[in-house]
Amino acid sequence: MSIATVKKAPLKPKDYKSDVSVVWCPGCGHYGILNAIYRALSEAGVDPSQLISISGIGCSSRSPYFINSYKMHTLHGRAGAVATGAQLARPDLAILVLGGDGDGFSIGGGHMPHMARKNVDMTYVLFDNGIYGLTKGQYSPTSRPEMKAYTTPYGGPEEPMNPLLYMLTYGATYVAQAFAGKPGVCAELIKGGLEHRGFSYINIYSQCPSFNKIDTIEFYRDLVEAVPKDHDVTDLGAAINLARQSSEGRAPMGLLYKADRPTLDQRMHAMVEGVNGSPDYDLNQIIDLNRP
Amino acid sequence: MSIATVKKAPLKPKDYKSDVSVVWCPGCGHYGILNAIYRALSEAGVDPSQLISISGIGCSSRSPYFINSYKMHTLHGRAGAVATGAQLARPDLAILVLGGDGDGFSIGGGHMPHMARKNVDMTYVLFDNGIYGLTKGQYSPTSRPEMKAYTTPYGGPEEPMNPLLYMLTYGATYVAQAFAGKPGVCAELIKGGLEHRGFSYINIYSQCPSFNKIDTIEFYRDLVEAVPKDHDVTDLGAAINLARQSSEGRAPMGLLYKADRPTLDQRMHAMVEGVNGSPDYDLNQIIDLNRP
Amino acid sequence: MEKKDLVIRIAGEGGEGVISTGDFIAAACARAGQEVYTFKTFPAEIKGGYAMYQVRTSLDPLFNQGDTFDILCAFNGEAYEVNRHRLVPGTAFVYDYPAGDFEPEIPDGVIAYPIPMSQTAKDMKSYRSKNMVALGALSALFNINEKTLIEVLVDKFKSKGPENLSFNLEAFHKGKELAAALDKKDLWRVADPVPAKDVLIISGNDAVGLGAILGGIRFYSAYPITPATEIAKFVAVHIPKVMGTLIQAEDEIASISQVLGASYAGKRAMTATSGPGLSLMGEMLGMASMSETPVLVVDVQRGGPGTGMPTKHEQSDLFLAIHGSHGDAPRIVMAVEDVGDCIHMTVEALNLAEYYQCPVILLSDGSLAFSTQTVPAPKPGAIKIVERKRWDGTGEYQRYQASPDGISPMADPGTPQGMHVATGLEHGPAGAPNHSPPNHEAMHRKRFGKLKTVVDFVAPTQVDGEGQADVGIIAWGSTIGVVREAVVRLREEGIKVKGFYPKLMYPMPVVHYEAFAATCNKILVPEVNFQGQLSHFIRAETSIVPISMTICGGVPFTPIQIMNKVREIL
Amino acid sequence: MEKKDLVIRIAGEGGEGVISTGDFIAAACARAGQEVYTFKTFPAEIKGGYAMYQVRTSLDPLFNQGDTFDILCAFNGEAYEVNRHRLVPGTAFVYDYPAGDFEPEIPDGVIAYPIPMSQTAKDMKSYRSKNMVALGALSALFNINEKTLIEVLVDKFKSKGPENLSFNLEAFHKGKELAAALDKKDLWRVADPVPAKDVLIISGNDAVGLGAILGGIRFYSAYPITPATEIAKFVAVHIPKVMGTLIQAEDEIASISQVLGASYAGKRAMTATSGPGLSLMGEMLGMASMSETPVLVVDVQRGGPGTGMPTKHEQSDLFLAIHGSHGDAPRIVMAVEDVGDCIHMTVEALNLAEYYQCPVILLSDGSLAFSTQTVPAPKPGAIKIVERKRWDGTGEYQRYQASPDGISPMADPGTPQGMHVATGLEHGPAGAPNHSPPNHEAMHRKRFGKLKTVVDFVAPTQVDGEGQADVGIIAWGSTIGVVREAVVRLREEGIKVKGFYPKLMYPMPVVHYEAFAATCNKILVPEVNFQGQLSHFIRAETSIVPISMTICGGVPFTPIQIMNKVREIL
Ligand SMILES: Cc1ncc(C[n+]2csc(CCOP(=O)(O)OP(=O)(O)O)c2C)c(N)n1
Ligand SMILES: Cc1ncc(C[n+]2csc(CCOP(=O)(O)OP(=O)(O)O)c2C)c(N)n1
Ligand code: SF4
Ligand code: SF4
Ligand SMILES: [Mg+2]
Ligand SMILES: [Mg+2]
Repeated sequence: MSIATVKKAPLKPKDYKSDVSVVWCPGCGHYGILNAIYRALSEAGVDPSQLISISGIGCSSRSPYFINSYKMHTLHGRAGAVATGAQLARPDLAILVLGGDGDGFSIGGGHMPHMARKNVDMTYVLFDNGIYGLTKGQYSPTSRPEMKAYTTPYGGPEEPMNPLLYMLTYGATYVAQAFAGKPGVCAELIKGGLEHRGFSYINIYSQCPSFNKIDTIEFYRDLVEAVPKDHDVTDLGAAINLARQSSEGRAPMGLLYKADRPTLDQRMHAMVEGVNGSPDYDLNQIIDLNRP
Repeated sequence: MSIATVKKAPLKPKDYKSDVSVVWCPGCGHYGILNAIYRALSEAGVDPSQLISISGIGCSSRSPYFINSYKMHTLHGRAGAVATGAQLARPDLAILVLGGDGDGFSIGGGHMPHMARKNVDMTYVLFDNGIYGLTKGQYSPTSRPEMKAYTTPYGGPEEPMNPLLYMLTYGATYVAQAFAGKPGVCAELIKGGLEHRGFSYINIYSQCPSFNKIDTIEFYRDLVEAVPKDHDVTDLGAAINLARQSSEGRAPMGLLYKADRPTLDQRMHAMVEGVNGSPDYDLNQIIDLNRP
Repeated sequence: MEKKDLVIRIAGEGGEGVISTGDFIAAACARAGQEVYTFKTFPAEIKGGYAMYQVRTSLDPLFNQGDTFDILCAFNGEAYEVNRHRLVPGTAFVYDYPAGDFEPEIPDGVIAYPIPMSQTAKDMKSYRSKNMVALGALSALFNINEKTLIEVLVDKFKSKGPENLSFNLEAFHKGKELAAALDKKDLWRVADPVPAKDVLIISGNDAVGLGAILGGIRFYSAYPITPATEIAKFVAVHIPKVMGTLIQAEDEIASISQVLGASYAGKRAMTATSGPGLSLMGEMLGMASMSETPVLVVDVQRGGPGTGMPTKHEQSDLFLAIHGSHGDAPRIVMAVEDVGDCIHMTVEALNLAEYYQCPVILLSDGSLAFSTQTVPAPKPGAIKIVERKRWDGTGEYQRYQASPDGISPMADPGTPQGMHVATGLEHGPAGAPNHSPPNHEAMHRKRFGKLKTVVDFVAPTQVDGEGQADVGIIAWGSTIGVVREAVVRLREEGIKVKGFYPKLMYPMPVVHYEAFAATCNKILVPEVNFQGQLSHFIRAETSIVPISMTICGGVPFTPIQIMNKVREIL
Repeated sequence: MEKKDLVIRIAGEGGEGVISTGDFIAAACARAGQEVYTFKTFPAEIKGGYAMYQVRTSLDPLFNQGDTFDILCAFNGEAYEVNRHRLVPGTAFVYDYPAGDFEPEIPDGVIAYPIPMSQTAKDMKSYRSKNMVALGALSALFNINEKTLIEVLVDKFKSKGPENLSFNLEAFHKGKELAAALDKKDLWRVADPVPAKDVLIISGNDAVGLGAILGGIRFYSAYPITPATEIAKFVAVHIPKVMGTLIQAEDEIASISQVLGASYAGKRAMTATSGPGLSLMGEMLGMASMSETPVLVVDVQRGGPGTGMPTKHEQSDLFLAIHGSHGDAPRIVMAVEDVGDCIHMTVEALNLAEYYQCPVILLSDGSLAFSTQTVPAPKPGAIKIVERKRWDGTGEYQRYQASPDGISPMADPGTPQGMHVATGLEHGPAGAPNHSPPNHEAMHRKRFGKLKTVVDFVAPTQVDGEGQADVGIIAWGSTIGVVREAVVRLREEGIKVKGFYPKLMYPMPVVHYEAFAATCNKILVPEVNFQGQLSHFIRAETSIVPISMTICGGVPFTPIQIMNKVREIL
């Protein structure tokens, strides 16, 4: 995020709570993530008025209502695209995108590669519960085929996707993973994402006790495995190898990859400078180009 | 493709030509690809009446008109999704999807992961010319930032994507690359794709002399480099490493990866068998479940 | 008592068993030969929140949820608060007391039956039995047939083990006893059982799923969305039995694309969605128009615009359904009235799509989606399946060849010599691109012209009443059922009213509208949307100048609302 | 001669310089003080194919492309074949002969000027000079001002080096000499130069781009699509100069989403597309309605449905523009008449979006997209920019607070204490979800109600003529220009006609329509689509019963077509 968004006198995590009451089911992993977000915002010192929280539709996508910031609760799958526009319009603000696995990788999957590739400066926290929570339990792109869900009474017919591998392939410049049961880790990784200038992606496993009966809190706890201490976060190949372990039942937790690349707004700014852009540019110069 | 689609008495490449005349610019790489398709169909012995060629919109997407087969010329970006429906409806037929880099990875990019992941049995030939040809020269997801095009008069603001790496990440079970200037290689790889049961993806570099002034035939010729003889096509890690070389100016040409995994239609068929599905199923049994 | 029907409303917190209690009563009544029409509202919240289930039951046919309830059973304080203004004299009020979370004031004339539901459940050491206590009490108080009710409970709980069953039955009987100890002071009672009819009891969404299976679909693709998802749930279970495939696509654009692909490949194919999904399908629906490919989209409408009110009722997608693609893109739009229609019109819609080779949009709505109703059990043998015209294999095949009725035979892929293109570009008879002015005009005439006979293919409208009327009411969708009852009751008051119920929304059966209007002095068009969408089309396509009556609060009309309006404009 | 205008049509193979020849003539005429209105058709093919460029020029204002041409310049046989049926007596016919690829029959009364264009080019050893030879010949034959023409050529070619320039000039002079050797037998000539006006010569698409820049946009996102892409091309060059950003998105859904995000962030933002793209944007446009976020979509209409006829003219997206989202989703829809409108109405559309905080759709069409016209040079100082109402920072901020005019101030992100949500869910004044019936109804009234004053904000319609008329013609979009001329010419015949030209399509300025219709005995509505889309809205929203006149062959009306129809219905 841009540095302008940092407040001088830091706020406490609770200062980032809005007065809309949280509506999730008891035991939902999303609570842990939300608390981690409050902490991360506090630790990164983000000024609420300099932050836009943006979501699509889903249980997780309700999050912006609960955050004290500017916020948009948009359409299913469109959070990232909307956020791209907001970021380019106001590169001085911090942009936080919050949403689910279905929102991000099913209906929103077409936008993901481009945000990452273009290195749009935002922090995307994906609440990965392997299910569609809000619509009451259909399988999502991260569901395991074992799951007998709403539209898959005989089990799922397909392999789950690997969000981390996707994001590394797409060119995200900050890729991390955590688990809602470890709010400290979550907070730290989200804070790192907020502080990173570029497209940050944090995948957070989050149990949905109401509908996902197989990816329980215990399942996730066993699944995750801290990224090795000696892992070099600038080594894309090594990050890819770590990400590939997920399918073998060892999902890396921690920061996998971090790179410096010009952000889209920086490149756009360079174009403005290249043509001596100015708010007072004499429009007659443009008009005159169209004379016969 | 399913074996039922193979004809006993093989046809010549020219027998796959339709009577609609080809409309591309002189020197367009797409000609080479189309000829390779004719050859591949002939060598694989596909019966034209057992083949559906499906495309979206673009210069490349005009291809089905020129092929003697059933065909659908659909909407920009939707070829793969339409093909998924056609394949599941008629798993006994061969499905060939033809389209461009814009069609497949820009507007159609949201469908790609799911076709690959689900291993829908089809052969997807992507005509990769690093540009939008039909709309007269805007940059595409595979354009290099150096390209000053229609909407990028000051150069592109973003990194090009890597189609092979995407497809390996998505879980395609046959991933290959070639160059329109080598129609023999193209034909062989397309034939391999047709014969593979599962989702086959073949990326073919194709020059667009009318609008892409930097990715010339010479550029591509220098770019591609045959896959090493000792490359193990069942080794996903090795394939990923090869694919990553593209960004270093050494684009692998040949078959990178091939795997056996149940196709979506096979899994669907297993469900049908699991419930003793039959065209004569007594519908009263379903009706009766809804009595008070 | 005079009133033949009875309306029982159960309300409480989502998750407390409100829905299952209602379902049990509905099923027991149906087994006892009653007609049933239920109505539910779900909490907008993810979990918890106010839930309501209303069962209307009668020995005579029922067309809607009723004006209000005769009996309220409140599981908690919120249920009481939400409904207290409807506690009119004569209403029976069953509530959790003492030891519930509230202490209601009983309005004059309301007959109160305090039942210690929570307390009894607590004594039984199972919070989950609270609703069984309530059920027992209701059964005893209002003559809900005990025999069928227990049968229903047995069927429901037997799979969960004998302990579970006997525990629930115990709670049920406790409730009965508690109620029996009270003084029955109201007159409400369900009629004694009569021989059960050959009916199903099924929700609108399940009924669409059943219609789809009966209608011969072999391919279904959809993306989950409230309030349409249950259709996919139903189809997913049953479609493999008939050798078909259901796929949950990555989004609605993919669903409709897959449906188009499967249909081209020769299979009957459909999707179902709600407004936001339909908005996304506009481009591909135009492709289906242009390429003359059969596709069916069921749109279970909800409150809009935007994400709107996903769990609420509205009839506001008519504009989109008819006009939702760029260019001149013909389609057929139909709307269901009730759960019976959900079965039969889904079959019909599939037939229309196949026969006319075009997109068909079937509109349902949020209140029907979850309303369970008794409907005559369909007979598979009596269901008529119309296949698309297929090429007979003779001569040279031209996919878009002109024909007197505008319908050109299709050829399934795999047919030797039938190779052709389905294309979204304007094309000549053989499918090759053709942009000449006369060709475009001729093809437009073909695509629109073929729909002229749709009005003869289906029963496009129904007329309720004879002779001349002071007010004619034109209603569509689930509003029809409300109007049917209002018309009967207004006639009882001596008011001359007639009803006109279009099921085919587009192409508009203009002649039918005009003929009806000719017999009415005034035309009233009630609908649940803001703009008066059907009124708009009536004005645009007929000579009728209707009085538009719109509400849009997320709930259906009641008969009384219609009756008041008719009296007002008389 | 009597006729004050002159129409020169140049036709040939795409890539042969047809377009540049036309551009040179148009620019030279404009520099010589003439008004210019051009019309082009592009090949549907990817490369090659039939291309046509028609220049209409006059000292008086021009409103359309004209009925037909006075002069045809054919570069090849196809050009001759396509146009031969329009070679009526009096037409001048300049063609590549001898040694061209065809040998035409010259109809009686047609004045033939064979010019060996290909041969001369071949002699000069450059195929590329063929069109310069033709240009020289046309200049000499029809008094196209040589001085301004050479100025134009110098400006064009000087950047390509002195050799290139002198070579082209040489070819030009060869053509002149070849023509001078022929006998001038027709009467067609461009009027002698007058002092040049303060004009631009610009295409409809570029004009939209210019309007966008002048209208203060700071964010533009679009996905390429024919015939709208040139707008992005124009904007891409200039927007960085005013510190703005253009992004080519991955698809149209992303574009409109990005525009919404940028607008929420406080910037004037827009996209442009054609029908297929607009079909994809329906859901997000509903979100903009619901969240009350300003967005502008320019839709350059093309032939539909489906992929349709991408390079052809049509006015068939009115239904979609007005009704293209689920639910009741209010928006403002406007349509441009000509290139001047493309500049000024883009500014206006941005103002409307900002002021009314809602989606605005501005309809252009395929024929205007590429039509270059002389328009008065806009004065930046005279352009009025209306900003959105912004919160003044006092009191407690509620984003959707009720207000007398329905417009609630916005707060740019970054504003202390202005934190709020933009949401697609139904919401209360503060933005929190609220699904209560009275709230939904109140919010609907707010969102629709605020648009009541739009009709006072812009000049919604224009009336052409006074008093009572036998026929009143209502036209929209580029058809207006055709009607303007037809009206003038019909009046010269003594027929009483008036014109009515809505620029604001929705909300419909009903009072204006009614007032106009009250002065006409009959109302004719010509439009280039199949269904008569504006007629539909007129019937639905007014008491007028119009006579609908539709063509849909991918080409605009001509004045004669309108005149004939008026005479027929008189
Ligand atoms: C266009 C559209 N299609 C479908 C929906 C229905 N819908 C709402 S949320 C959702 C999925 C939610 O799953 P996810 O994004 O994983 O979030 P979660 O609820 O699990 O946190 C769906 C399908 C919608 N709102 N809009
Ligand atoms: C919804 C929609 N948006 C945009 C377009 C315009 N369009 C047609 S083809 C095309 C891109 C073609 O590029 P590509 O797919 O790479 O194929 P190529 O022409 O290069 O072979 C675009 C943007 C369209 N037809 N439909
Ligand atoms: S449904 Fe699942 S994801 Fe949604 S709030 Fe409940 S537990 Fe959480
Ligand atoms: S524009 Fe480019 S891609 Fe299209 S036909 Fe011409 S050379 Fe080929
Ligand atoms: Mg989820
Ligand atoms: Mg391309």
